[in-house]
Amino acid sequence: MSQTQPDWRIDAYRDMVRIREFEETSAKLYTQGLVGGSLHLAIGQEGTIMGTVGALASGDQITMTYRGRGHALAKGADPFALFAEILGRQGGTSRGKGGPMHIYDPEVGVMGTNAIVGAGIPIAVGLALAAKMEGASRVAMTAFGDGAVNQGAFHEGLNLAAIWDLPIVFVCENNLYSEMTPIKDAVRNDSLTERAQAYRIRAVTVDGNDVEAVREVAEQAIARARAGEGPTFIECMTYRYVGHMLGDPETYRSKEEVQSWKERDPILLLREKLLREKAATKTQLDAIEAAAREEIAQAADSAQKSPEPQLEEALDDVF
Amino acid sequence: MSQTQPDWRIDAYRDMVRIREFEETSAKLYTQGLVGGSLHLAIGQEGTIMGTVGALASGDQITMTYRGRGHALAKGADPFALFAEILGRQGGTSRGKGGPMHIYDPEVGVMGTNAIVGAGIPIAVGLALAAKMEGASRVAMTAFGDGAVNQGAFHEGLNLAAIWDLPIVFVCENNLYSEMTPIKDAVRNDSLTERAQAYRIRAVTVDGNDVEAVREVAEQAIARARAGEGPTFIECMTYRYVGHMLGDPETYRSKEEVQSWKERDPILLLREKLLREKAATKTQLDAIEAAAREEIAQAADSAQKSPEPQLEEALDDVF
Amino acid sequence: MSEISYAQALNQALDLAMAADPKVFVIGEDIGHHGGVFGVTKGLWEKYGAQRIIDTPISETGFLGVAVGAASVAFRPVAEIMWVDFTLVAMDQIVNQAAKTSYMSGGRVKVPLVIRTQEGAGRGNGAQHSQSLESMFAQVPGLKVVAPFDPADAKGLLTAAIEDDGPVLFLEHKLLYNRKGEVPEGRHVVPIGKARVRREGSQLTLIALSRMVAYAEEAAAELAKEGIDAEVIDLRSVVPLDMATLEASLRKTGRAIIVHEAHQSFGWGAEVAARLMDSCFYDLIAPVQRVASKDVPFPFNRTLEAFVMPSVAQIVATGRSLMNDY
Amino acid sequence: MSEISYAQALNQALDLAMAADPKVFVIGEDIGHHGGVFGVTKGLWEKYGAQRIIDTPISETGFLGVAVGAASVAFRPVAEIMWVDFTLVAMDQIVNQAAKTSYMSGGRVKVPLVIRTQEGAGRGNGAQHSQSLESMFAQVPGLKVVAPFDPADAKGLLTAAIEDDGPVLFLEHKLLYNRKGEVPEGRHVVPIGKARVRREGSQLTLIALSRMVAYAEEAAAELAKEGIDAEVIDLRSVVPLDMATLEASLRKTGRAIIVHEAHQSFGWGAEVAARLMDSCFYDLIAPVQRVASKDVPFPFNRTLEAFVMPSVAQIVATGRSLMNDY
Ligand SMILES: Cc1ncc(C[n+]2csc(CCOP(=O)(O)OP(=O)(O)O)c2C)c(N)n1
Ligand SMILES: Cc1ncc(C[n+]2csc(CCOP(=O)(O)OP(=O)(O)O)c2C)c(N)n1
Ligand SMILES: [Mg+2]
Ligand SMILES: [Mg+2]
Repeated sequence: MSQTQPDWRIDAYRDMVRIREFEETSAKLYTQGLVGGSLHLAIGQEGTIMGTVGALASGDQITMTYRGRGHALAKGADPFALFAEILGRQGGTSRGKGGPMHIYDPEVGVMGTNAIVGAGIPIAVGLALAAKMEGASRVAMTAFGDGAVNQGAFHEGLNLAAIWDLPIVFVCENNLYSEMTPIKDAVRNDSLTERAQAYRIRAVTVDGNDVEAVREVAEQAIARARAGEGPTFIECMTYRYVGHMLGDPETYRSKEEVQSWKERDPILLLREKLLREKAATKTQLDAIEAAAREEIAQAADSAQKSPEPQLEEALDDVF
Repeated sequence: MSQTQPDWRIDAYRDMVRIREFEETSAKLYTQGLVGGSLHLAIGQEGTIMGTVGALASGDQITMTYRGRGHALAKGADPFALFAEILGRQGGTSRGKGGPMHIYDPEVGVMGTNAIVGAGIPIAVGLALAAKMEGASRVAMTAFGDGAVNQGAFHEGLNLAAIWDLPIVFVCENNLYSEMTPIKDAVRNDSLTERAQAYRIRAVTVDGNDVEAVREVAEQAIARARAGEGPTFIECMTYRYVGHMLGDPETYRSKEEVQSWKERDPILLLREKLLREKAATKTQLDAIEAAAREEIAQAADSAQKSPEPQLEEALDDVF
Repeated sequence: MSEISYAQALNQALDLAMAADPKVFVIGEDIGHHGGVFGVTKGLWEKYGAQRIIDTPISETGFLGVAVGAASVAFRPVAEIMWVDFTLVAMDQIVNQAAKTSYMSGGRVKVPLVIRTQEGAGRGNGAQHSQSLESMFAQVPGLKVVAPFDPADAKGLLTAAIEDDGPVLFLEHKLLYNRKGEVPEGRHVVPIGKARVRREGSQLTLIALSRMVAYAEEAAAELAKEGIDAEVIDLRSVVPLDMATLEASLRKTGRAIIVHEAHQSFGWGAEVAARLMDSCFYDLIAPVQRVASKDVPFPFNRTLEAFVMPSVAQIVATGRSLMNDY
Repeated sequence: MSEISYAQALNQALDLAMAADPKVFVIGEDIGHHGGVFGVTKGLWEKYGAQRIIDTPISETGFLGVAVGAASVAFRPVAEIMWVDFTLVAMDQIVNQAAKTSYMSGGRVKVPLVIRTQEGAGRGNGAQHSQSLESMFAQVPGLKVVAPFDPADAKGLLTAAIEDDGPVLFLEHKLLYNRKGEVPEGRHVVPIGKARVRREGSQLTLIALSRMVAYAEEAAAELAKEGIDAEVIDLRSVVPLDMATLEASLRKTGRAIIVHEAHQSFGWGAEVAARLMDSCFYDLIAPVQRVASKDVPFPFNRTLEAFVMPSVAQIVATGRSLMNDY
């Protein structure tokens, strides 16, 4: 089915583990009171992230949401700089002035997470327009939630991408909830692909916890975009294990529901498959995990020891 | 096909003539410099207006656009008060403070034209919500252009109406242009019904210059809304003979195109049909036209003679 | 009277208004079963049902438009915009629709709409979740703008806002929800457009809004230790501005400091200063001063954030300099 | 130098910028084949093609977002919002995105975006098409805000705005497009943030913006007949504010009137007044006055509209009273 090679799956496995580790470590830092504001974790959604962002080339660019440190990691951001940012340190991706909801790392194509639902979508369309105007082969991707499809910016952005045939991939991370609201209260659709088809955008739904499946549709979408064949919308069915943000009492869903998704954990699924297909040994995967853990722990540690910005820095970068 | 009676067609004929007369007289007043700002006429779109607004009951409510004096007339507004408004007189529907783009006549269910594209759509959804909350049987209708479907407010409004199953009819007056932009440059769709279906809203396209055809689908939509069966979207294919606003140089379309639409003029079509089917005689229709002309001329005349507001009135009605 | 929190006081106002008038309903995101992200609507969904506590998709333009429409036919919606920063996706419905409908209709269509939201920095929420936008709304004719500080005022002003026949922007503060205070039981109304003198003083007037009232009170206590007698006024409403109360104070003290969390430049403090200069020109001993957020987006880092925000120390230093340098 | 209109001057600035830099493009509604509803982009579509003069559907949030995205990767988009009133459907992209990106990214992503739009009343366009919103944008850290009055400045400031590395709100005036003036040929830059003294005077300073500069000049001529010597300053930029020029004038005259079409309350005039009080406290002979639009939406009726707007007569009367009463 997939023409991809085992090697990328090993890399994807490593990165999924890195993302999970990063998120879990962030949660600990937050619980210790070291991170300001709110923290929105992507734990459980790593398959979707690596299937989509992982399929991009290094020159491609992304925008995403407050739940987007994992995407930044997948795109090549340095975990130290990400930790430093959520800790508000000078070495952070935004020198500590952005915070967890505002991650930018233009050198690796991370053009911004966004704390306004939907707002990153037309911005990514602009990245795609820029690529097309330059005649460059790069592609834009934007990731957003199931709730974002009800925002005006989604609508306007998708139509512009459609009429201008832009090289962009829309990734809808359908985790069944927008904050505490279940998707059935927010839309009438059985599938959110219906929303994209309204603009005549090619659209597909995929199991977001099956990184191989996601990767396959993402590769096709990216290839088409690169070939000048316009946008694609991918709905990835996935789930977040943690609340909307840390501290969410989660009264809107049952423990059973959460548990049932954990049984289809994207990391677990890939691990089992790699072992089943003998694409990797348990020892290999354990070593990968250990190395990832070590890397993330060290990054967090260095970040905690790194300096805060100077007061005067609050006054620059305004314009 | 239609279960409607000949009588309504005679009334519709009268009202279509009244609307056309009103618009043409407005154009004259504007050309004389008596109307401020811009004036957007609905000449050519009377079939759509009477087919939809004409099908409403008196307790029903509407919102529409800057091109909406005809809708107000169809809903029962007094032509004197409408002329007085566009002339900025005290006897105007808004005491001369609103102007042609801001027509309100709540007693007859006219809840506002709007000068912001798309903005009247969610407002009408609110009228429908209010009807539902009261348990009233009234229905809301909102009319907007083909260009409005690309605005965020359209998207958000339609989704809310859909998920809450509200008693509302969305009337898209597809006159093929938004200002100077042809529809093919603004959307990829062959039919704008695709846009409504994205929210799982029932949608139909109809010949907007065939008032009977429009009326039939509008009656069904209104009946369904009244019965609690939710919203309907009606795309009416129609055309404006005059430019977007008076003074538009109309370089974006050919004289031939305009002419071809005039051959399918909604008033002409209905007139021919009534005569062909012997539902009315030429004498009858001529008398109706003469009376309509007379009524409109007198209304315009009285309005021109009516007083301006007092200066102090500029300071009231703020909150 | 009983001691309850600001959030509970708001909840009481909503509850009583809904019980008294079937035309009142609440609409917003996650306000139903969840009770609102700051807990203000807690228990109302259970009591009044999903028909009157209406959860919406993430569609601020859509549901504010809906609220405008319902208000124009005599409902009294209370729309909750979760963070004031999100009003920016729905400004057209606020500024062009809600605020102008009464005027554009020659007074024939009224919009008795309350838009509740919360603003303010100090929680490390970053640039898109820390703004104070009251000065933007204050510029728009047709809107009233209130921002209570103490729990009793929160209840009383929300009640007044719901009973008002025009649109009211009701600005809560994310760091006041847990603040406790004595709040009258039963229906309690505080008129919109009335400032409140919280501490009398003869030498210096501190004019503050929302959470900054606490800063002003702290600063006044500090200044008292230095022998400077400051009056503290909680403005409560930005529109209409209660100039009579401010002028009376200025005529007495001759010196004023305005404290707000909105950015200093082009903020509401400038309007108050300009009006006081005009009406109290010969009474002013010193120019009216402003202590407000610096003109930069709010940084995430907490130390930087505090540096950008007004501080008690700044108010005290400014007060001292007004006394010594003029 | 040649005598051309304000619209033509803007057109020249766009043309020259596009010729000089392939990263400059223009995006907006009906700007291509049609040349813009006020004719500013006339001929550019023919010259630069649909790839660089990009017509859009009615999607202000969409295409401003697109412009932010393209600007963040080093393009220099000039986005046209047909009427300033429509910025309200796209405020999030302006205030939360364009204005804050540089700061939120720690300076790593710049947004060299120009948003051109037109404002002002006086044409009977009614409440939703007559606003002057510069004071709203001025409050937002990260945005520069300019509003040229004369054609040469229109060209020079637009060139500066396009060359600026951050977002600039560029506010034209619907009743100035046909105004003619001498405009330098070729590339012409007027720095953002510099006011311009248009008439020197010793007794009274008139500070105005955009079309109100013409009113101030007329008023100065009237006042001269009465023996009152007024200085007229065209502010040109609201952000950054050129306080040095204003203060120098005030130190000389001791009296000032600020004239703007934005509503008086909470308008930019308040900020200028507050700053002048602070920096020129002992130089002020009289309180700084404001002549601005009354705090009501703009009425349609032309007589009422003129009554709501500032007038030359009001400026003259205010000037007279400043001379006589203080
Ligand atoms: C315009 C706007 N409205 C509301 C919010 C508050 N908010 C933040 S996240 C969120 C839910 C988003 O849900 P979804 O799009 O499904 O993404 P998820 O969080 O599930 O990844 C809401 C309502 C916001 N940030 N922006
Ligand atoms: C938000 C907004 N953007 C732009 C405009 C300017 N404008 C007024 S009418 C119009 C075209 C509308 O086209 P359509 O929706 O097809 O309606 P029609 O005029 O054809 O009836 C535009 C772009 C506006 N009024 N509001
Ligand atoms: Mg979700
Ligand atoms: Mg049209």
